Amino acid sequence: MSEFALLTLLIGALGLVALGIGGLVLSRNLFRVVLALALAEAGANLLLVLVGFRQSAWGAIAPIIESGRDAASLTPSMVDPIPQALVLTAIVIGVGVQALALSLAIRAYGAYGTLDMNALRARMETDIDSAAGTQPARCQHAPAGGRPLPPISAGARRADTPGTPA
Amino acid sequence: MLTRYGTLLFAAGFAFLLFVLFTSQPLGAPPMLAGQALLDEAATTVGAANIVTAVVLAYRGIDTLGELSILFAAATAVGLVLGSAHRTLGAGAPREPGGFILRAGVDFLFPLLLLVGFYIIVHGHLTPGGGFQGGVVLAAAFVLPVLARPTETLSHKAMARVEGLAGGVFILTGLGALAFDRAFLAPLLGPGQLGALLSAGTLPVLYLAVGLKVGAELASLLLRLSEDEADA
Amino acid sequence: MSHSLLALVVALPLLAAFLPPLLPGAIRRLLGPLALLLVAALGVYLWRITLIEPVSLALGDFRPPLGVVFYVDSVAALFVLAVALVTLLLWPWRGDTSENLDRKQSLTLVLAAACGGLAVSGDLFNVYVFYELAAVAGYGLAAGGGTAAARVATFRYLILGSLGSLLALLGITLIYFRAGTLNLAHLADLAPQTLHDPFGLAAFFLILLGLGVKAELFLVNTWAPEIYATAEARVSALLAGLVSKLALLVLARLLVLVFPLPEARGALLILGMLGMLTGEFAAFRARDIKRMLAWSSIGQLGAAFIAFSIPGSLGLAAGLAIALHHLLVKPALFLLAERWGGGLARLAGAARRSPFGAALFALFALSLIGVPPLPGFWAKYLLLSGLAAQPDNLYLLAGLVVLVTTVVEAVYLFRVIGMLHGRDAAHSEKPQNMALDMTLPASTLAGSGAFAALLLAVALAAPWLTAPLARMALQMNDSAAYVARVLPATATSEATK
Amino acid sequence: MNALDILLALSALMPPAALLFGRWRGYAWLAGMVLTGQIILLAGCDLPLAAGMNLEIFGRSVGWRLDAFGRFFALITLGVALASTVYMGGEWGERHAAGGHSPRWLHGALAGNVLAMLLLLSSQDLIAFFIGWELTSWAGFLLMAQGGEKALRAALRYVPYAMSGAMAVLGGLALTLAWTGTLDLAALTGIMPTLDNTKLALLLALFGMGFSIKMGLLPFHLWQAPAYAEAAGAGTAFLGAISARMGLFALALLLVKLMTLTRVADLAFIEGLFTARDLLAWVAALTIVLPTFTALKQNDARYLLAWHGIGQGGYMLLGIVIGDATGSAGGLLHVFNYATYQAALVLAVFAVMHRTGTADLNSLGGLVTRMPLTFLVMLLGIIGLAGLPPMNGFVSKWLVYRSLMLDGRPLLFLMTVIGTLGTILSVYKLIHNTFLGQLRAEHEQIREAPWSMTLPMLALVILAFVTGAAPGLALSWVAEAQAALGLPVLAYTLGGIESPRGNLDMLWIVGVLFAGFGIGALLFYGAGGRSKRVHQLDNYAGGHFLSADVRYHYSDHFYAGLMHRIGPFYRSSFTRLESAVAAATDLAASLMQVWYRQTVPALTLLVAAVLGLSWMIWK
Repeated sequence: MSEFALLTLLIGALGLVALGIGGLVLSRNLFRVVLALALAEAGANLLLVLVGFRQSAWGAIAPIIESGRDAASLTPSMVDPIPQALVLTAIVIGVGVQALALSLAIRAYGAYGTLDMNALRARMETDIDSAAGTQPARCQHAPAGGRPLPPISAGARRADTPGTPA
Repeated sequence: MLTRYGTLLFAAGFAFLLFVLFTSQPLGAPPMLAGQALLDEAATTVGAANIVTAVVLAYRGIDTLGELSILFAAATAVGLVLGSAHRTLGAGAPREPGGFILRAGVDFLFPLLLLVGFYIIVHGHLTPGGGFQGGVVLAAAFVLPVLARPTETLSHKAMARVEGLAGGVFILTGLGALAFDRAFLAPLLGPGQLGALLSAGTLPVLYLAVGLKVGAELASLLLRLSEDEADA
Repeated sequence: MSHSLLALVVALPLLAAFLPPLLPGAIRRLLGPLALLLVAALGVYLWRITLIEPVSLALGDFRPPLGVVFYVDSVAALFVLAVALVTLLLWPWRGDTSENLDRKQSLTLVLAAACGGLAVSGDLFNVYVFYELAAVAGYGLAAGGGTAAARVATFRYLILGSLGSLLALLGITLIYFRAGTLNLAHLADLAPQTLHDPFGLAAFFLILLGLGVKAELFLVNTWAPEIYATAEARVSALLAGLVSKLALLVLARLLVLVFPLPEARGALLILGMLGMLTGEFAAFRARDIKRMLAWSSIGQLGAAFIAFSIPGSLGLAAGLAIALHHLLVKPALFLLAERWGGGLARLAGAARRSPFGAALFALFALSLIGVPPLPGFWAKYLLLSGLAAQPDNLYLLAGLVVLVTTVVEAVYLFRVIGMLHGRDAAHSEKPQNMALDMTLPASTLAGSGAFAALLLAVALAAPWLTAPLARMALQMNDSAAYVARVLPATATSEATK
Repeated sequence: MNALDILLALSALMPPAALLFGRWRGYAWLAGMVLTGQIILLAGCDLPLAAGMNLEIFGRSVGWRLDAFGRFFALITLGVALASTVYMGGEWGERHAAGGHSPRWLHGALAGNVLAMLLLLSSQDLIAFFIGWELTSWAGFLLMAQGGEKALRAALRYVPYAMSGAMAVLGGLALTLAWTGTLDLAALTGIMPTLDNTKLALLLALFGMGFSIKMGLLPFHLWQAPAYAEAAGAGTAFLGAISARMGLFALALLLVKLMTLTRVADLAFIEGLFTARDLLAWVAALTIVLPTFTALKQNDARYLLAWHGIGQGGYMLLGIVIGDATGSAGGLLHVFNYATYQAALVLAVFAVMHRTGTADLNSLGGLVTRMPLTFLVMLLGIIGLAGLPPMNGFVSKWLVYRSLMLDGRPLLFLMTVIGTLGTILSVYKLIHNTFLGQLRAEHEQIREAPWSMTLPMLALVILAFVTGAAPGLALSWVAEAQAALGLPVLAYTLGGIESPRGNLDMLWIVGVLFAGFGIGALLFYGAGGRSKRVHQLDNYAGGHFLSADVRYHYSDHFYAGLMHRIGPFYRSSFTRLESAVAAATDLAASLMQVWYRQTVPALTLLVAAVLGLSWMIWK
């Protein structure tokens, strides 16, 4: 594989990472956040495989000894098997984490009826405060003079309580 | 707006920094200090033609155990989040069964998927593939019928048993090495003949456990997500 | 005796987590505690032998740079013991349903296995796997609180944690790219030639940010108040007490073995200082106990980061002392917050209902502040004397930060103590306060009482514990011994070079 | 086991014993006996003594060793504790317990204070010192917090001060270790003066701040009065009489023994004009003046005395900072003298409170016929506090004045005189509003305080009188302490001092005074001694009968004219300083919390990662 092709692959993998992280930051929708995470992880995994790539005289060989071939002649030009094993592990880890994230998103949606991260965070803060019996902290976007925010009506708060199907 | 451009700028900057780092030494010529030594001796010590398998199950078997545990933890956590299985199906809205083509196709595919899945698993030490890949195919085999006939569901309890059994077998096989005064997860029974189906010692057994566990975990994950969707 | 028993640290809890579906009900409830007890016994055994000499185990009998290695020095052994004991003390005995109880117990066991693995692992990627394992189990447990707020908080935690893991993975990729090996001993051997440059530092920084999520490192610790406010108190105790310490331990090991560079220490020092400042000051304004404890633990871990940034075994001793002390105190405080978790105003007069609980709280608070002769004081003493001995003025500034934040810490902790002993809530005008029963249940008292007993035992035994602590720090600081133990034949490293 | 071991072991046994048996009536007598035994043991033993317990922690030895300087303070501590314990054991303690307070915890806190102070006073190295220091702080907190809601609040106000002080000391300890390599006090005596000026100044600032807070020196004094005044009665006496003096002990140790005064005088702010020593002297002088006049404004007897406690600390420090034989002896002697009459005064005030239920100076009066013994105690006590003969307060203040004049510091002398003036004014207010003037109708039936209360009070004032008439008794301890600390030793006689520049013989002074009294009495009784006793409520003014509900007792706006003059200087500037610090902390805390309420934490993480990586790569 040429130098150029390798660089292209590298840029592609890094681009995936950058896109993923950018999406992670900018997305407010929980589902998109999970997708962005998957994207970034894919990029990182690609990088890991790329790192194990070895250019040799006869091209790169997958680390599998085909039956009938002499192992000793193949191994010097095989690519590094360790990153491949690592990637396998990393992918499976990613799957587990993403499934968990999705299930959390489903439940959050079920309870609050929205997938918007900002709205969810505000609702969560309210819930935490009402459960602790404390006054909610003033939102950081509130005017500096400290004009109190309109109180959350009792009805709206009740709907937030856990266990009630939305 | 500022956040948006700022974020993009920083994400690009991050990628650029990584680019600088990854081009600071030539790609395609990794140092491979451990990798080369491993390539040289894997065939004789472990006996797996697929050296990646040797790494996954033998050299880095503990990583694989951790990985299985992560899947297990994720499946358990999903169960904890989404609630118990009993109330979801049946209690939720009734779902339409799949169309004829889907049902017939699934009936046709089910045995084939099973076969392919197990084939991939048991040849994991010889060819590309193995427990993870085969496990995913197995999971697909069991999820598809549920898509076709939503009223017939798989028993979570049975799947939990399979998971437990497979995980237990993996660890107990690893612990078995202690009985022979070897270290945890050491492959037993000798390398055998390179390239034969019955070679590489206990690796196929481990891969079978991995395949079953991955299949069961993934199937239960997917089912739980789909069941809950029906519920909500 | 063969050291292959080492693997049981991970294998036993995992086995106990996997097997329950196959077993009848009576046995499956006992399996977890039994496994943890065995691990605890193993920890004691390991600690005794490793105080003399560290041991290592090449998993699968593959020679070290190829396979994964477990390495246990006295520090790791002590943490193995701590993992088992603390998990046992925080064991979930009750759940809303039997199924969920099973799940929580399984996740707790997985968490214990992962923490044990983090303590003993000697391989960079293996550390990552165990770290992720701990993370996923932690997410599951945190979401297990059952409220909708807990789910949202866990989602946010999960996203931050996954981003951190991603960065850590990138860092590991960089290291592998440069050094071609993942074995920590091998890396330690190679680092001076390959990794002690901007490239290696960048990799370290990425890993620091990544693993720092669990260690509540400043920058990546915003999850902590939300999670601790919503999760069950026992889970918060596990995360704040145990998981954070293991992540910290891994980072400290990496710092000592592979990156003993001033820049790496500087990063740790600055982030630790910022964590201490933000954590303790934020706790000063906290309105409820759980978030107050969360911020306070951020501050305490900041102190531990500062300590580990001090070069030499003195810094390690200070860091270990702080980490172990926090490990004893914070879970106990969270246990007390199980019932007292609400707003501070609700606590008025609670000491009258539970005088023993209030006394325990005061004891832990005093130790946290560092009042002699409680163990917290010795930790703080080590930290400050270590900082003062450094020529760099930044360390002196860190010392000042430690002193100032301690004052802040004392004020908010004593505010709670004052509240506990103040006028009874039943006498106050607000009627909604009367409905709350602030009496602590016996199980809570027993659990935190056990921690208190340990704390007092440490306080009494302090003169006899200094020598082992110094020995542990020396062992941990001795990277040459690490390399020699894991890669006994220098031929190995020669051959692969 | 030597005497010190026995002393410490007994003290260590007392707090648990108090917690176990404190509810039993006889406990106070038991504790009193133990304390008496300790005093006898301590007074009789040969010093210095090293305790048998010697720990080895982190390669440093931690041990205890008592010298004559420590013994001087230890004796006062034990004596005051004895008086307080006995006071607590009688009717006062029963009333306290009946009010829902725990006698066990009060006894325990007192015993804990004694233990902590003994550990502090006998520390051999800085670690043992710091342990004692912290224990003293927190035992003090425990004692302060015993008196109900207000006391708890005052005690909580003490926490930030105490912690700031402790942390300053701890910081100083760490730097000392780093710069000198040792923490042993004896070793430091030689090494610390050799440090360069910057280091020494930093150490002085850290330690000095820590110790000043405990002592209640000027910018750090706000916590003390409410915390001491609101505590439970016997606790207030103990705290007021000796607790704050631990700060003086530490300062004296630091300035004289560790750093040496000459070295402190080298640390110049303005070369040749104003040094760290001058600064200390002026802080001490201001501490005399300002709190004393604050005391004048108080309407609560407890607060009035507590504010005086702060002011009197200034005399002690001033004497020690001057550092000659006379001045330092005066400063140290004042510790003892002050403890005797302050404890007596506080106990008297609480005896009045015990009978009348209030310490509000505006709702008392005319109690002299009801509680004559308490009146006597308070009379003698305020004479001591004001520093007039024949009480012992005169001797110590006289020594300080004299050394100030001999040292050529007229301005400081003026300050002390102004302070004394303020003291006299305010103690007159105290006794007048309590015992003189109009008796309130509701107080007509009250009786003298019980013996368990008057006995310790009387014992204390008798002690104050005896050591006033024969100061040589106390000066022998002071001279020992001076020698142990490394100060020039005062040449004393039984009646006072002997010096080429003039003697002081209290025996003569007291004799003359009493002769004067005798002549007056002779004249009075010789002239027939005619007097007529009338009922206190039997009053007429301008031929008009004054019924009991008419208030003619001049108590509110006492010294209205004076207060009008000095009022503008009391705009509570220190209180504002305190609340400014609190507000700044609060603001910082709110700002820090914003960090933990981010909507998108991933963004900051990304930014940080990029910046950090750039730093690592291009550094």
